[in-house]
Formats: sequence, structure tokens, C-alpha cells
Amino acid sequence: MKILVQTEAFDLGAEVDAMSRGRTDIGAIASFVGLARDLNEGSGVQAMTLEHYPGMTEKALAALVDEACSRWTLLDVTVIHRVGRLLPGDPIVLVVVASQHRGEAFAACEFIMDYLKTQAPFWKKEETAEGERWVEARSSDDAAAARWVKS
Amino acid sequence: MKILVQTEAFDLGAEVDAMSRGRTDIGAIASFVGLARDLNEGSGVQAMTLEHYPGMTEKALAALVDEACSRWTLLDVTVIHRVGRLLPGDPIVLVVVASQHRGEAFAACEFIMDYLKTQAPFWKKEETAEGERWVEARSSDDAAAARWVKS
Amino acid sequence: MKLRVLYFARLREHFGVAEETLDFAGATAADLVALLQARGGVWAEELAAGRAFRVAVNQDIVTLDAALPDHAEVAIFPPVTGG
Amino acid sequence: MKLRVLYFARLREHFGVAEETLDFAGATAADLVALLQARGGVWAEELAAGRAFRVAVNQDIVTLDAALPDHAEVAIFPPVTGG
Repeated sequence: MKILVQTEAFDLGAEVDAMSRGRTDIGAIASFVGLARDLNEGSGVQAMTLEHYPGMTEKALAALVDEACSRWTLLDVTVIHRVGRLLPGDPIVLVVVASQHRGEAFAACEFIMDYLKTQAPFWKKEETAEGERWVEARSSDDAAAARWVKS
Repeated sequence: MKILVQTEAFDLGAEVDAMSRGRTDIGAIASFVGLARDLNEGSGVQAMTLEHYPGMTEKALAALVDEACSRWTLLDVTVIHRVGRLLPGDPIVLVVVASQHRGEAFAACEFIMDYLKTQAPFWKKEETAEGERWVEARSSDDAAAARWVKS
Repeated sequence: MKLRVLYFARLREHFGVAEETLDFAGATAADLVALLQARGGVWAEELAAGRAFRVAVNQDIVTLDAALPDHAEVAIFPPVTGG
Repeated sequence: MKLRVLYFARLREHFGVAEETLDFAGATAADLVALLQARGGVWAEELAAGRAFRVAVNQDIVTLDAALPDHAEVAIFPPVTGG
């Protein structure tokens, strides 16, 4: 398991290679990259700054990876989240999940992203032509995370 | 859209970079890599050979990418499937889906893999200590594909 | 009519043939399967009722009641196992 | 008891403070929020009933009835928007 919060860019190919190199038991690697878009809520975004809560962030990410590992049989997980100032097109977050079978890899990867969006202490501030604004939490993200609550 | 059937290895990082480079409208890239495992149905696999139906393969892959594009709003899709002899640990198949939002990217990526498993004319033959054997279709793959049938 | 018939994977190996051209007097995929079954041996065995195989006509998977056009490319193969 | 209180994102900016140490005579997160609301101005406004904010105690998100241990690290912040 690898969890990083960093300002630098990450390398999806290198992370997936590192995860699978020398192993012959992995059948499926699902991955996700979230990128900064130039448009949000209908207006142009020139840049964004990601703030986080050092200490709690790592703890929250570790907790949600642990939760994923308790729900599915996973062989490895990598989560990297960037902080600081990012431009449209820049990658923000990376989640890679390795498993024997694809169903588990897909489900765990999407679960981690959905929980990360609602449970990990990151905040986005966007720079637009009209000035700066803090991004508001989306009800669609709460709904996505709620899908995973065990009934 | 990019669909390839090839003997050579593919490069996940390069495919994702090519898809996102210069674009600022992509918010989410979901990807999947399927790898050859050293174990299947309880016995050791030393190598496998992938056979396909040239012509129909490309047509079937294009049809399922088209179907994915009709179901979700996608910005780009890449599918690469290898054929020929592969060793445990070797990557077999790559699916990359770019969209504005993660829910669509995840759903389309998993849909393409589930349909590919049951609709595209590839066959695997495994080499084991007991000799060669053709891999039998799995009912779990039929069940995975059946999830996507519109009711 | 003339048909080009292709076999893949386990069927190609068991039949010992990858491709053949046939003169065909029937109408449907089921008629072609019956013609091949009548060869006996591995043909009768692999294409018996209840065995899992697929038929594609001009590179689209079809059901056995599908009509076969003249000069069709017909493929017969086991359930697919790619990915 | 003593508390270390942290603010993030919009709250940090509006309050004009990232971190403070408080002497606290209450018991729960709700008591702390009431103490901060009583400062008036942006504090009363941002922490008013019905405003969306989260409280974490020692880096775990809690509900307002959570008890605050001595020397706790308490953080108050808007709903998260990462990813």
C-alpha cells in the first residue's frame, strides 16, 4: 500500500509498473486519474489551489484504503493526491488498485475515489476571471459515496 | 477513439498521456489493464497464447466502444488487446476512458471490459505442466456482461 | 451458393482445418451446422446439440436461424475467452 | 482544559486565523462551537445553525455531541472538495 500527498506531478505508468513488476498473481489493475478542468459550475477556471489538513489527510486516506481492503480481496493499492496550485489539464489525484479479478479492482477503485471526495480533508479554491472562489461540496459526491454504505 | 490488436506490449502511461495532452476539458480518466496470471482454475500456467479472428475482432471492439459512447458522454476511448504468446505477468488488454466526470468514465471502462470478455472473438490457450488447454468461457463473465443489458 | 467457412481455437484444432470453401444448398446457419455434423467424428461431436459454440455471419454473431447470403463468410468457434 | 483549534479553507480565510490555543471550560464540540459563535461577526455567521461545517477531534470527523479530551486537536472546516 502506498499513500502520498505531494505537490509534484505523479506518473501513472510508473506507479502501475512498480505495482506489477515481478508479480504473476495480479490479473487486474484498475486505475483512475482526476484532472483539473478549465470549466466548473459554468465559468472558466484559470487555476486552482488545493489545501489540505496535514496529518489528518494521510490518516483519512489510510482509513479508506483499509476499508477497501476489508471489503474486497486486493493485492495492492496506491493513492496519490496533489496539493498546491494546479492548472487546467494538470492531474490532481491517482488511485491504482490491483486484484486477481477485475470486478474487485473496479469496485475498490471507484469506492476509494467516492470516499476520498467526501471523507478526505482537501479543499479546492478556483481562480476565475471574476476572482477566487472556494469550490462547494457537491450533493452528487455525497450520493456517490452513499451508494457504498452497507445496508 | 483508438482500437488496436497487436502482438507488442502497450504503454499505459503513454496512452493516457496521449489522450489528455493539450486538453483541459477532461476531468476523469479511468483505465484498466488485464494481466496474464500464473494460476487459473487451480493449476499453474507457464504461458498462454491468444488467438483471435482478424477482421471481426476490430469490428466487435469498435461496436462495443460505439455502444459505450451511446450510453455515456465520453471524451475519448482507447482499447488495445494483445494476441500471440504471453507469459505470466504480461499485460494482455488495456482500456482507457476519458470523460468530464468520474462516474461515466468508471462505468464505461467496466462496461467495455465486461462486453469485451463475452463479445470479442479472442481465445486463450494455456500451457501448464499437464499440457495445453483451451480456457473455457466463465459463467461469471456472462453474468458481468448481463448487468449492462437494458431492461 | 458458395460459403467461406472459418474455424477458430479448439474447433480449428479438433477439425484440423482453419478455413474451407463449401458449396451449400441450405438456407440457414442451422442447415450448415447439420451439414457439418453429418461428416461424423469430431464434427458430430463438437457441433452436437447442447455443445457451446457460436456462429458469426460476415463477422457478426448470429443465432442458428439466421439466413446465409451467397458468398457469406461464416465462422464457427467456441465461446470467447479474451481480455 | 486546553484545546488546539485549527481552521481550514474558507473558514481559515474568513476568520483570519489558521490556528489558536484556547482555554476551554465546556465538554463537547457543540460547547466549543457555541463559544466561537459568541465572538460574533464572521464567527457567528459561519458557525450559525444550518451552515455546513465539519468538526474533527484528533483528526477524526465527529458529530457535535462528541466530548473533547484535554489537549485535543480540534479542526473546524467546510465540507471537503478534494479529488
